[in-house]
Amino acid sequence: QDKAAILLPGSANDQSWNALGYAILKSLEPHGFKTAYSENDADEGEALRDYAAQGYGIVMGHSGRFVSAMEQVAPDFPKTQFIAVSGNEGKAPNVMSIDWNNAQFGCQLGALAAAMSKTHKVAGVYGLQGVPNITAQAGGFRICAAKAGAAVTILYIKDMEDAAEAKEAALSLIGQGADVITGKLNAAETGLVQAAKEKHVYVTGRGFDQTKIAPDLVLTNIVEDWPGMFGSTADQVKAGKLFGSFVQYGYDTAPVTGAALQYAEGKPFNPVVPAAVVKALDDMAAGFKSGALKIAPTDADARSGS
Amino acid sequence: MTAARAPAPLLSMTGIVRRYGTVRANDGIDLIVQTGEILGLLGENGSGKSTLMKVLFGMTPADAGEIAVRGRALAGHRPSDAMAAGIAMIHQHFMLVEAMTVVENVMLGWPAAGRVLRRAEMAARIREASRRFGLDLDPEARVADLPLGRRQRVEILKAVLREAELLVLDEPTSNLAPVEVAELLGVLRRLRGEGKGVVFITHKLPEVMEVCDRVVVLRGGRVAGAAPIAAVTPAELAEMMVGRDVTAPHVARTRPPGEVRLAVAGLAGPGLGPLTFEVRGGEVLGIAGVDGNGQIELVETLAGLRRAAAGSIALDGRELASASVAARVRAGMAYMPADRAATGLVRSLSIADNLMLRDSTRPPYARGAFLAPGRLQARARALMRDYDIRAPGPRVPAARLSGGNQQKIVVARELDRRPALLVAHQAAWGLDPGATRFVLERVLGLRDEGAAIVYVSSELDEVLDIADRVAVMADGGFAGVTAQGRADLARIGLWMSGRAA
Amino acid sequence: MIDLLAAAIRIATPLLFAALGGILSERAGVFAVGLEGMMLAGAFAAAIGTWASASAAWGIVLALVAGAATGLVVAVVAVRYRADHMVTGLTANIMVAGLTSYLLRVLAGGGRPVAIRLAPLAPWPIPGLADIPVLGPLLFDLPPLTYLAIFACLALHLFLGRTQAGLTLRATGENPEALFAAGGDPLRVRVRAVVACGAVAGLGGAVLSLQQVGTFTDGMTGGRGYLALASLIVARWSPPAAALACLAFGAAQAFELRLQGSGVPLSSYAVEMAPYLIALAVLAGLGRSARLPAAIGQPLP
Amino acid sequence: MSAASPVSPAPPGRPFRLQLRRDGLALRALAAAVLSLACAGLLVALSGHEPLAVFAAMAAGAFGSPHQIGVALNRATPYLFAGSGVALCFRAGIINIGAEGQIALGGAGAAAVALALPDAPPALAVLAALAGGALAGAAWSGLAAAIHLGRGVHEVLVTLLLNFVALLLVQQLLAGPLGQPGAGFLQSPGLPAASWLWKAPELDAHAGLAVALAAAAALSVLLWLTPFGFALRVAGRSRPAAAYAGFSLSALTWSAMLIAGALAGLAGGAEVLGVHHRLIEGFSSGFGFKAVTVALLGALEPLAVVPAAVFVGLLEAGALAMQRQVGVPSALVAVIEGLTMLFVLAATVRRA
Ligand SMILES: Nc1ncnc2c1ncn2[C@@H]1O[C@H](COP(=O)(O)OP(=O)(O)OP(=O)(O)O)[C@@H](O)[C@H]1O
Ligand SMILES: Nc1ncnc2c1ncn2[C@@H]1O[C@H](COP(=O)(O)OP(=O)(O)OP(=O)(O)O)[C@@H](O)[C@H]1O
Ligand SMILES: [Mg+2]
Ligand SMILES: [Mg+2]
Repeated sequence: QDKAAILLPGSANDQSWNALGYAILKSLEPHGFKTAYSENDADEGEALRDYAAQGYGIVMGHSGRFVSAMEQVAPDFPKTQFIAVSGNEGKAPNVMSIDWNNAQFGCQLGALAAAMSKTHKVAGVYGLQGVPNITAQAGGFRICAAKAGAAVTILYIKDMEDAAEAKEAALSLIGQGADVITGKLNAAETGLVQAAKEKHVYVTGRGFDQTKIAPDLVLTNIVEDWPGMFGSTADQVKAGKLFGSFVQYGYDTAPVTGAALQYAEGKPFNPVVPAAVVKALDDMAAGFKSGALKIAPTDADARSGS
Repeated sequence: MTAARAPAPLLSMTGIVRRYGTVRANDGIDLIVQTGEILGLLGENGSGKSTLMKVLFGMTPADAGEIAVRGRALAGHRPSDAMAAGIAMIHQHFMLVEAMTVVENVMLGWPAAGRVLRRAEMAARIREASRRFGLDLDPEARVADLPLGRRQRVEILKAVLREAELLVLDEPTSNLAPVEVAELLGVLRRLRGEGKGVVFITHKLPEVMEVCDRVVVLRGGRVAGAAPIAAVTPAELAEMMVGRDVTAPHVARTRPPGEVRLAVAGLAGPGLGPLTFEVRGGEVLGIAGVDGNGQIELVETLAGLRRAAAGSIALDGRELASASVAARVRAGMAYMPADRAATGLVRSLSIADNLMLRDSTRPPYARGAFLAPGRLQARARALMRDYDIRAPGPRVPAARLSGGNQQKIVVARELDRRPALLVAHQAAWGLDPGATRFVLERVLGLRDEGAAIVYVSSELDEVLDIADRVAVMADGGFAGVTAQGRADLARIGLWMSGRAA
Repeated sequence: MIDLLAAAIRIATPLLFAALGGILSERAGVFAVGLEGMMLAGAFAAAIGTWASASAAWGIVLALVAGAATGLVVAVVAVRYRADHMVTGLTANIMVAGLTSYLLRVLAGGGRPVAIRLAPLAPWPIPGLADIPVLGPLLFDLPPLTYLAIFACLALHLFLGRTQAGLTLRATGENPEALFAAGGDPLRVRVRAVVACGAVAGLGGAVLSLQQVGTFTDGMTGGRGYLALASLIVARWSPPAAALACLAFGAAQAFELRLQGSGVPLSSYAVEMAPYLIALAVLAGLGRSARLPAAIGQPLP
Repeated sequence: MSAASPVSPAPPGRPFRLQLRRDGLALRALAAAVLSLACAGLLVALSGHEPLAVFAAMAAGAFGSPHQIGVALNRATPYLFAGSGVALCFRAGIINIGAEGQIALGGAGAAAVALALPDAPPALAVLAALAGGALAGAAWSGLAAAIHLGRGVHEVLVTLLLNFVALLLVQQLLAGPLGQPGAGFLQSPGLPAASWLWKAPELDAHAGLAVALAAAAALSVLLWLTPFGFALRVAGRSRPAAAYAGFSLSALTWSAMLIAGALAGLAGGAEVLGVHHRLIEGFSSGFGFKAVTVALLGALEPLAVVPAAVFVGLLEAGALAMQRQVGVPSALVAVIEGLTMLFVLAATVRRA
């Protein structure tokens, strides 16, 4: 039987990023994989080595942080495919990174936020300033919200797991007039939604779970389609092909887009979002798909402050 | 109480045994105290007095023996039981919380203070009681800010207010000025008058003769003798305690004072001076005075533990006022601090380590950049022999020695360096007559080798015994200096009491 | 400004509970390095208790119990067995972090990670007072545990200063031998103080999980126990001063978020140092006056 | 020294003393081990696994092969480095809990030097990088010492608060000058191979361990066989006595802090040069606090810190491998670690 394992950088119950990693792993079971995971592993190199030695054909690391250790371990296990989830580097022959195009979705959220804001002030809360996929989403958000005429403020917090701190950050932004909040956090994402709920402003989340907290205020979620991204990869690995590259999914790689805006199952937006706005966002997606629209946020776009 | 039977004694202790490892601190001691009696408990250092009283008060458990108060056996072995039975104790080291005020210390653990503290009421009671016993005390003062004499008043008030039937005082006079001693003895008499019993531990025979009704002498953990006070002389008591003569030493001077070795000019700092004085080689300058009049400031400034605000300290012509402690030691200055528990010794370190405390960077203790453990042990053994430090060996922690032997470590270390100047502060504090005599003899021996000596003590007799000249400190300065010794007692008394705190 | 103060109060609330607990422990002579673990245990128990019983009251009770249990572990090892306070506290923190995370999976998730969702405790406006402009929303429209924190602060202040038990506790931290000689039992006092410390700090954890975010996530206290420790030292072990110190920490953090939002040309990492640097600057400004309880960290004789 | 009390009858200030309880030590240690195993077994059973199988996996993870032993030794190395420095500070009565930040910065220092010397020959690159780590760690502890001595802020607070700042500083460095442009994570570029620590074949333990052992031995000699060590020991037990003995308390504090900081820096450096081969965000998370535990477990005796560090290394390596083999939640690792240490502490080491 084929085996796949994942290393989670945090705790699988963070109700966000690591929980997603856990879900990814589970999504491989229907593809015929026996699975294992390990959380908070203090010894990533050793863990990778251990799983590879146990005969796991796919060993995933659920963060860009694992690429480094993978590059060290991979040469000793040429038959194992190492995959860094949301990394952005690969190394031939068997270390690859997969991610989705944070910039495209960040941009859509920016346009949505600007359209839904009455104060024309919108804001985002993120962690780990300078990490590429954070820069992509935060920068995409700023570029497109600003283009739609909103004033944008971005805050970074110390710990993507600290919901109380995220909530404080969101409350401070709301206090300064922002009435649509977004962000890319892990366990802390809940804090954003709680703050929005308390102050009755719109917010975007990272999963249906968060829609349930405040159904009338969550506009949409970026729901990541790791099963989709992994599906083809895993099947190919099973077939004996190894990758050593960075694969980024997005609207331009349809049908697998890597992520999707979803309010609830099969429903992209909260009913409060006017049809015209939905149409504009769909047009945007089409633009990304056709290549007519391109976006490449820089660190300056993702800067903190306004 | 029926007339037919003699009333049970206030306290009876029978067959008390307390062992510390192999040491039998108490080895079958019987003790009886009657109501309205002051019992003097005597014995040389380490004879087991404090241990016996700690057993009585429940501070430490006994290995064997029985304790009865008014014929009723003590229920348990904790201080709370002893206090319930009407026993109060003033410990050799005070049991006060320094960071708290007097009234808080009095209320601590006292049910009458109320679950919700009745602060004002207690303060009033303290004022009232301190008037009654002539012990002036501000209930709101912080204990840390009080001189030792005042702290002792707090301890006494605690006992008095709780209406203790039996009061135990473990060396209460060691740190008191003569006036304060007289006051304390007055308080004890008053308590006796009220029908209370008192156990009074002291090394000072005149106090015993003055106030006690009866004495019990311990030696080596056993009762060596007991007598009504009228039936003994001080010399007999001393004989009973140590089995030899312990009168003041008369070490014949082998040479006259020489050149000036220590010259202090305009020395001043907070609570000190300005002071100007000289001490010659082979001369002892005794400094008397009530504690808290600048003695600690003077000795610590001389020793380098406090910075002088102004003035100079020249030793053999070398200016040391701004030199470090280490430089002063190198220049030949020795210092015996009063506070041997915290400063003079590191009680948890071995005897050997304590002997090298101030000389660890020099031969024989150091060899190049390293210590020489072998030589340390050898040297320590030699010093223990020379200075009669009684302990199983040089590796024993200093804390396990009796007070007298601990002090001998300090003496050995400071004198063995053959210093040019010795600054000694309360050098015989808490020592029995034998040990006191030993220390004084050694200091005089150093004098005869030509060292300059500054001998500071609140014990006037001791100062008079040893000094060539006596200065009396008051308010940080010298109230007067005399070379007349006892002949000038009247003036000295005036100087001391004139500005006594 | 009001917004900043409101944020400061929110951030300060969990810190204050922990700091009050720490004051109990340190005043009794036991270093309160285990606050982090006690808070975390409280946060966990509050969430899981509320989730299991559907009643926040039970959650709060369980938070008290779990905090106290952590305190008991520290007390047994550090007080009864005289291990070092500092290391016992640090180790307890490690253990509680593991245990909460493990129990969450085992008790609630059947070995799987699980998400607990609770509605955060709503504010309790005090009728009449809550409508006062400015002060009303700031002080009289707060969630229940915040009122409790203010009450606990005053109660602890009175307890320490005005009662025999408080006097006894302080004496244990200053000179346990003196208390023993006065008929007290320093061992019992210390054990009780540390257990109480755990219970109160546990409430601080409950504030986080129950009142602020409505869920428990692993390690959600995120170092707040250590910040509480810093606050109580800044506050010189006085409850009212601890409230001020926690508010100051809260204000510093709230300020940091607003500073970032104002677009200073610094990276977020540099700006996030602000609360710690401000704390250091305040401490340095206060200078040498800090005097630890004299017998803190020392084993009983 | 208070001017008011001429003769203080109070006990010496802040004595710091740890002792191994010698009476029945073996029995107590055994009881501690059995109890922690029993508790851990209970917890394992709670999750529906077979305790014996779990323990077997743990033992295999710790001792199963030379490689596993090497893994454990690599884990022990930073604890040994930082722990022996912490022990020195605690001996001197300086409660330094700043190892966490000093380790992180030590890693940054080592990485910075290694990256700055891409063409240096191997021996030089390693030495220079290690020196860079030691310097960075010492600089950070020196800052703590300066604030503590200069402004009288309690050292626990200074070192604690500086930990938070140090971690942010490392993140800042990784987001800026030390970062690898375009990397998927906050990390530096890979370090030149010349700066990697040599690894023992078979064991795969890196040379950091040897350096740490040498450092612990040197510290032990320093502590017991030099006047400086004597001064430290005196200062740790009685500050008034140390002043009386002529030791400069500020000089002692400076030296102890700088030595401890340098050692913590080496801990970070060895981790970066020996294990990760790059600086990566969070590489040392929790090391500093555990180093304090290890130091005290080793009764503050640098040589005894060696077995304490190896013990914790084996425990962690075993527990981490166990969770991968058996699939018990990893949190159990921390629980077992915490439990064992608490039991061992209660049973063997006490303050005196
Ligand atoms: N805690 C202890 N541990 C070990 N030995 C002790 C302890 N306390 C006292 N001793 C020993 O018991 C003996 C009696 O000591 P104790 O303190 O009762 O003497 P003392 O008569 O009060 O002397 P001093 O006049 O010096 O106060 C001494 O040999 C002392 O070393
Ligand atoms: N490992 C050692 N190496 C060299 N000398 C030592 C060593 N251990 C102890 N010594 C020396 O022997 C003396 C007595 O040893 P002991 O074990 O009683 O130490 P201690 O002073 O009680 O300190 P601690 O209890 O902190 O270890 C010490 O003070 C020291 O000078
Ligand atoms: Mg005595
Ligand atoms: Mg020892």
